[in-house]
Amino acid sequence: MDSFQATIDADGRIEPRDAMPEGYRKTLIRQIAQHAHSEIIGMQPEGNWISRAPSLRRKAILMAKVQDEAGHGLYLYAAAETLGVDRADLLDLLHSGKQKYSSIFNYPTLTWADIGAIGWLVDGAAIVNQVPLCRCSYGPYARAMVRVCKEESFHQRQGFEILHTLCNGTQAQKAMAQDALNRWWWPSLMMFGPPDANSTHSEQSMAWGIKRHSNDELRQRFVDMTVPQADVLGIKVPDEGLRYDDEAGHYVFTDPDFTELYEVVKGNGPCNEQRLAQRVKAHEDGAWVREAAAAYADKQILKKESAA
Amino acid sequence: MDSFQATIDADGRIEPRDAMPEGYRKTLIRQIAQHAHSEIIGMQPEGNWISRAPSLRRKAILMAKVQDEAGHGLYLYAAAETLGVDRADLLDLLHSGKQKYSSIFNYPTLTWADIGAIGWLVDGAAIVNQVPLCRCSYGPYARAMVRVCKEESFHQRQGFEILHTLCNGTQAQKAMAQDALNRWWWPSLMMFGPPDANSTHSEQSMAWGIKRHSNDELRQRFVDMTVPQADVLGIKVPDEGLRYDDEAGHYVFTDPDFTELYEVVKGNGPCNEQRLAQRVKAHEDGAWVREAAAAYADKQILKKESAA
Amino acid sequence: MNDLFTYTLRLGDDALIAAQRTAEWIAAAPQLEEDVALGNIGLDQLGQARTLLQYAGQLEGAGRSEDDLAYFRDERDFLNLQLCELPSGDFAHTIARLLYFATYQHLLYEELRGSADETLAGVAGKAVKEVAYHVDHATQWVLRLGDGTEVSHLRMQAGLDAMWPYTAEMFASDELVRRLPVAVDPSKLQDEWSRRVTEVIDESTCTRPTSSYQHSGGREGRHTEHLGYLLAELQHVARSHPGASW
Amino acid sequence: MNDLFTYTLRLGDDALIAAQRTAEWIAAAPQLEEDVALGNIGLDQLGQARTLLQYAGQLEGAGRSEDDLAYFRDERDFLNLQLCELPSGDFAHTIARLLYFATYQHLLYEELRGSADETLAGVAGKAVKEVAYHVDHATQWVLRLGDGTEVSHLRMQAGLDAMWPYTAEMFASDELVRRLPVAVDPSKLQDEWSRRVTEVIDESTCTRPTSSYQHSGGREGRHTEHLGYLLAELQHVARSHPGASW
Repeated sequence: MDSFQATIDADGRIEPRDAMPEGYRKTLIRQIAQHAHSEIIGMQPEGNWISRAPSLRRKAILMAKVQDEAGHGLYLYAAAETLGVDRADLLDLLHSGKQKYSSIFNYPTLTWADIGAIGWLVDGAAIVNQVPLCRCSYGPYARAMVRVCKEESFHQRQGFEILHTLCNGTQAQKAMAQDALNRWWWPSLMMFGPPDANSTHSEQSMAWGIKRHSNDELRQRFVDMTVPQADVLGIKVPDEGLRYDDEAGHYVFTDPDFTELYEVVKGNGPCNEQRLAQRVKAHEDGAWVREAAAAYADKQILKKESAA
Repeated sequence: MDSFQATIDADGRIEPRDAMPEGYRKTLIRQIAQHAHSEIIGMQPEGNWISRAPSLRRKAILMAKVQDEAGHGLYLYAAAETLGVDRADLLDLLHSGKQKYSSIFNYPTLTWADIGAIGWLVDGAAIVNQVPLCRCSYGPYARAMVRVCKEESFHQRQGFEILHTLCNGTQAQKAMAQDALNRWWWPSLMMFGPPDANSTHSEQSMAWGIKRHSNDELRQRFVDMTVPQADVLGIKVPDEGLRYDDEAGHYVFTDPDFTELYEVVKGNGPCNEQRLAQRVKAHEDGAWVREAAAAYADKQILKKESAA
Repeated sequence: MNDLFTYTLRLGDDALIAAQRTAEWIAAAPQLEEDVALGNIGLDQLGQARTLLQYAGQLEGAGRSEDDLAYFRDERDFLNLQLCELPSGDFAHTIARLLYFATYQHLLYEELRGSADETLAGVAGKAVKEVAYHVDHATQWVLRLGDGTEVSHLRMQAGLDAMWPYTAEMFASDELVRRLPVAVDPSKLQDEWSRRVTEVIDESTCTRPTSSYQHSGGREGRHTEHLGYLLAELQHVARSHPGASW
Repeated sequence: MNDLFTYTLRLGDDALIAAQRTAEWIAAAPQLEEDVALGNIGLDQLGQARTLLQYAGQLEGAGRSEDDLAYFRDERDFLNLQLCELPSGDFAHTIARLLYFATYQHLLYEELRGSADETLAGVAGKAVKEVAYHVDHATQWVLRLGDGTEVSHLRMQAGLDAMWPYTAEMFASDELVRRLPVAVDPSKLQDEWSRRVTEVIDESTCTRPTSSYQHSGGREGRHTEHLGYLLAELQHVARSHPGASW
């Protein structure tokens, strides 16, 4: 374990075969699994608009994006598996509600503009959260995050581009963009978690090099990055208290109502039930397919053996 | 049995408690059941457009029409039951493919104009077929037909009105109406059954007063009635051989290709499988509901008895 | 926008979206009698929708017809309760929704009959009789299914549970209903609704659901993801032929 | 209308409607790897559709874009095979369709690579590689499901049977393909298609379907009742904002 601490202290990488404290392992499993779950649940709100995307180009981009999320899920479950757990078990924990996914996906996508807003705001917030994880002390997670972040930044640009087109389109399109910003702004701010004052786990995660910045720091970074982009789009962040503080060089903004976040985390969001039900249905409907694939693979092995 | 023949000869009505030859009873059961089945299968092609009807007024009319068909199904099954069979058994015969329904319902409804064409042509043909049945020798069937025919003639007018509106609308609407006529014309002509030369059962049915006119007679009547209506609409019956024979006072028309009818009757029509599958699914999905209703009714009887 | 227009639109949209869902059962009901019954109920709902949307169009004064309002508004402009737009589910889900919704509509229309707005009072006077039949029909089925077989009992309970989190929205009061004198503030209907619905559920041997989380947003045009698909189907032909008459 | 336009539209519509159905599996597949694989396949199909529809628009010369053709044509103007529009059904149905359709597309594109029409030859040259992967993917699954468990065998057989009556349409020749020199007459692909498909089905331990009735009409715009609903969803947003850019 001394070598563990020494590696952490030297800002080095812990690899799967290295010794590590049980708490470190558990924290990582929980975090990586939750992250993987978020990727696959996150396919739903966007997948909701694939069939209705209003141009073929946008349809292709959206399909590719949702497919990327499945890919992210795959790398992340693989990263978790290096810590000695199985994807199937992690999925069971998701399906039984014992592990969570990001609460942002418990909001509905109501118009095409929401696809823009998710790319711009939700992927934007994810990047702010995840860029520091590319330097996470656990090697496989850090490497997965490098790949994920690269793709997320494409997605973020695509989301912005959707809104940019809407904001330069018809009056109805611009209104749709503004409405999407109104609905997604506060949930996006909550993606950074509770205020530092109420945040549990943070200190230990910092010490272990799993977390690099506090929730509030990251939230501030997100606001500073996003507000000027809203100005470029010509739509208004729905925060009457928002202003730029010249001296501090930061935007001052109203805190979101975190009681909503706590409710959604508890299961009381508009789409919690729907998202989990759809995931469980896909899993259960697919059980016979996975069983068939396993049975077929077994038969092939037997055939090879008996032929040898 | 003498009284049976005497009643038939006097053009009187046979009632359920009257003696009747077994062949008469069987023929009637088969015909009434097939007619009832046609009403309930016929709900599907039109039901297919309820959710998409292009105005609320049309939606209401269409809902009412499809609902009327369910009602017709009810009277007709009730008429068949007076001959000593059960609706549930007749439905089983439909579901197992042992009894047929009108082949016309094995064609798909592809556009809104098809709703007009079905009303105008299919209900029109049904009326021509059914008006003589109002004088059928079997009382309950004849009385059911009086009610059915009255409603069908509303439906026929509504169908004509749909097409009339389309024909006086945009170019796309008029094209839609013409296209519907093109697709429904020949199948409608086939609703009168095979040419007299090939028609089985007819002679006996005529003698029993179940059938009053030959297939070809009724087909001619339909053409004579319909062609002038197409002229009013301003759309063209898709028959190059169609012409009015002044001397005969009838339209001369090309015979439909009856091999298609025989194929569809055998099960080889575009929607045979789909229609039957949907009917069976509704029935099977509803089994638990019917069982619950029966169990509840039994419990109520028990309660009353034990209270008595 | 004027309050009375918005209020009328709310009621009209409820009826319209409910009718669209009810009609899904036609040619798919558990027995022929039920095809007829649900057809009647759907027609009643559609009739209410048409009168209300027509009136809303007049109140707005921008020349919009019932069809303009039904076919050419976008999802965020629909003001119906989320309860009305939920997928029909199995027969027990449909019956649970009908019990909740029709009981609410019945209480609402009873009150609205006394409204100083003559048109709304007139609509309510006609609709209240129709809706009484809907309540009765739903009640009969809740009893049969709840106290029928073991399977039907479980399904009825599941239907009651699934629709329950969408019921509080019916009674949510807001500025608009409070300041509009001819409107009914739905919050005052809740106790009686609760009493009536509980009575039916109790008699059916099911258990009244208790989930604490309640959805909301329909009155502000925030819907479930289901409404978009419903509208795509409802509006597609009309939107494909803008300006056409039917 | 010019023949080459119509021919290109047929191929483009096949790909478009196939892509729309394939995409339904995204976030609903039996395992994550399959979400990725079906996503790839759907994207390939959509890519082919876009190139073909764009080219069709040029050939027509009326200024219609790929989006005009996809979003602003009515059901009767779509020329795709009925096979492509059928509901996806369960996973075995989807795989059966993919085996049939991709094997057909593969043979078609192989031939079309040699077309004197450079654009079609170019599209085919790129697509043939993509479609080879689709065939391989479908084949692997037919084998796994056919020769997996008892349940999967029955389901695979059911899928193969259900899609079979829609396969003859792929090979129907007509005046147009016979008189258009740059087109491939699909009737000459049928024997090889049959050989390849039979080989896979035999190896999977399933039985090659033999139903004699075969549906037709797609190439003349006569479709199943399913296409209308697919188009309502596909087109609703675009139709709701005529003239808008996205």
